[in-house]
Amino acid sequence: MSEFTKELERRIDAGWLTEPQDVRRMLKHSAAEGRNMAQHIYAYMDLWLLQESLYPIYRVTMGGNADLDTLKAAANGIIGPAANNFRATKMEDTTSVLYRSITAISGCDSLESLAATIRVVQRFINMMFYAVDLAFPWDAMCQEYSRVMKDFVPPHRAGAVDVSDQ
Amino acid sequence: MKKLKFTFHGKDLYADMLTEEAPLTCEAVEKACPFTTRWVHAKIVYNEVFCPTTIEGPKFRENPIPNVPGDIGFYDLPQCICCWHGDMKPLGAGNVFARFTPEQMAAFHEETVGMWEETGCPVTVDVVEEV
Amino acid sequence: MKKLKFTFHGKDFYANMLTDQAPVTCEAVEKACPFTTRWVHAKIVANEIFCPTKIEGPVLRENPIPNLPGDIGLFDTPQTICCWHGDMKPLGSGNVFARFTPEQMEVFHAEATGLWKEPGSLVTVDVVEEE
Amino acid sequence: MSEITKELERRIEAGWMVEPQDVRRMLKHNDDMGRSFSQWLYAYMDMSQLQEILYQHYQLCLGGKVDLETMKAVAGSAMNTVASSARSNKMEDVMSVLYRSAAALNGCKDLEELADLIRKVQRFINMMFYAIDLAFPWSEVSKAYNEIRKDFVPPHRAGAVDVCDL
Repeated sequence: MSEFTKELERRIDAGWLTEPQDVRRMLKHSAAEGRNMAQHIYAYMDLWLLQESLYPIYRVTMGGNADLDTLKAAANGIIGPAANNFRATKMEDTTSVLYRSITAISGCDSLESLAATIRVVQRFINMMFYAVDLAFPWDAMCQEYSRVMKDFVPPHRAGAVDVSDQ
Repeated sequence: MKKLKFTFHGKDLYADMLTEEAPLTCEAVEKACPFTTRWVHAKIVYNEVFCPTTIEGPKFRENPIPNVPGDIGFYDLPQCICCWHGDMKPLGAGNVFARFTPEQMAAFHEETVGMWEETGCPVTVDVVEEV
Repeated sequence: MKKLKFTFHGKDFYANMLTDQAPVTCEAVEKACPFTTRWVHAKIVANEIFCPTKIEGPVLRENPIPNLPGDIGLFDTPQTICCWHGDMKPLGSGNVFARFTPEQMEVFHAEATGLWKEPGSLVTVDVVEEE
Repeated sequence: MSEITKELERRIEAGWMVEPQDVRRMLKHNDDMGRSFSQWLYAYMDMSQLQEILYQHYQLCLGGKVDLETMKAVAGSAMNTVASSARSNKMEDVMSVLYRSAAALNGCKDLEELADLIRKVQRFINMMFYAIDLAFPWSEVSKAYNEIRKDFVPPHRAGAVDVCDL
């Protein structure tokens, strides 16, 4: 097991039941301007992006009849921009892991080692996704949203025409 | 000098186009103008508004400099024009192709500072010669 | 008959493992057991809760059938065990590897309905032989 | 211009200033159980995710040094993943467009054609992303979030230890 994989396994175990520090870093960020809900949603969204998009590449890699360099480029093409977003969200551990995973992915010499590397990065992202999920007050927010939506009219609804859905 | 013109709230607001630093981007923006779209407020950065466009600009950023108040950038993903019109913590470096003078920014800021509460306001974008 | 055992709130809850319909998945689940994790409530589907796991199940779903109340499935993307424990509109079809009997589901449901307001509560998962 | 790209252009034009019907379909769905906030968020996340991923694949195709069949598999897999979520969010037009676009990828004979189709789908998803963004009362719900957070303690925070960030 490579040093990088060992680190990710350790981080997955540590973040399994106890909230990783990156979550608290993110929650503090942008709090002053009252934009922390958007901050929380965008962090959740960036983790969802990685979770949902790395998995299809992992499965194509597992399929075994795809081009190694193309898959590396596709995976790193997803991880790079996401790492930038986490820099902006102040999730510095996640940013560091993602930038180093680009190097690890570039160093894979077979579809098998690429699949293993993508998989361990994805499992780290899974852990972070649920850590950010558990830090969100879903029940209270759902109630507040439903209350606010009662008299909210989106700016682009005027003139909209529906085909019948009945 | 070419100017980027935003018309909304019944007013015309201007910024200077940076035709030397970002010639290809300015050309692509001018080619797509005039068009009407909507202001969307940035969700995290303060004093930033952007509007979706159908501009097909250069694939690689021509003038990728860290954004400061007054900058106007074009993002090929998601094809939008971003305006930073007051004090803010920038998130990254957009492809800056126009800039407000301090006076232009003050006028623009006054019209947009309430946009967080007024999402989706229609705006017409055009490129005009300095009058 | 092998049983999937959830221990939370100081009580034990059981479901029947579907070793003939999903042998490889059941084996992978048993191999990872016992482990402690947290319940996360589904965000859209009512009466669905899931818990993150480290199970390395089959990459291709062994028993991908539309989920019904009582089904228990393994999702390989986020490596979670999902339990549908009451009336609900299913979102898709998970890899179903265990199922509550009506009696088992009733007692599980009574304990699980409150979890929407109590996310993250600890649960220990195990596989045991029927006494 | 193929039939699917013509349809994509028409849908982009139509959804440009006026809210597409799929947004209203999605907002109505799951309203009865008070989970419409999560419904809105997951639809918003799916659009954001696919928009970012397809743009990276588009850039790789423009680069010209990737394997055509592997890029079709990777881009098609990304579209299919979100198509099935769109089905469960009741965004039936998005589902239909994505499944047909994923199929149309197979007909592209070179990277240039593939880049063009991926770009069109990405722009359609981009339009949907903003349509869903505008249907959310950001200002009001952000205030509610800040109120709720004041006395919300995440379940996994107990025992968390921070390294010093100052």
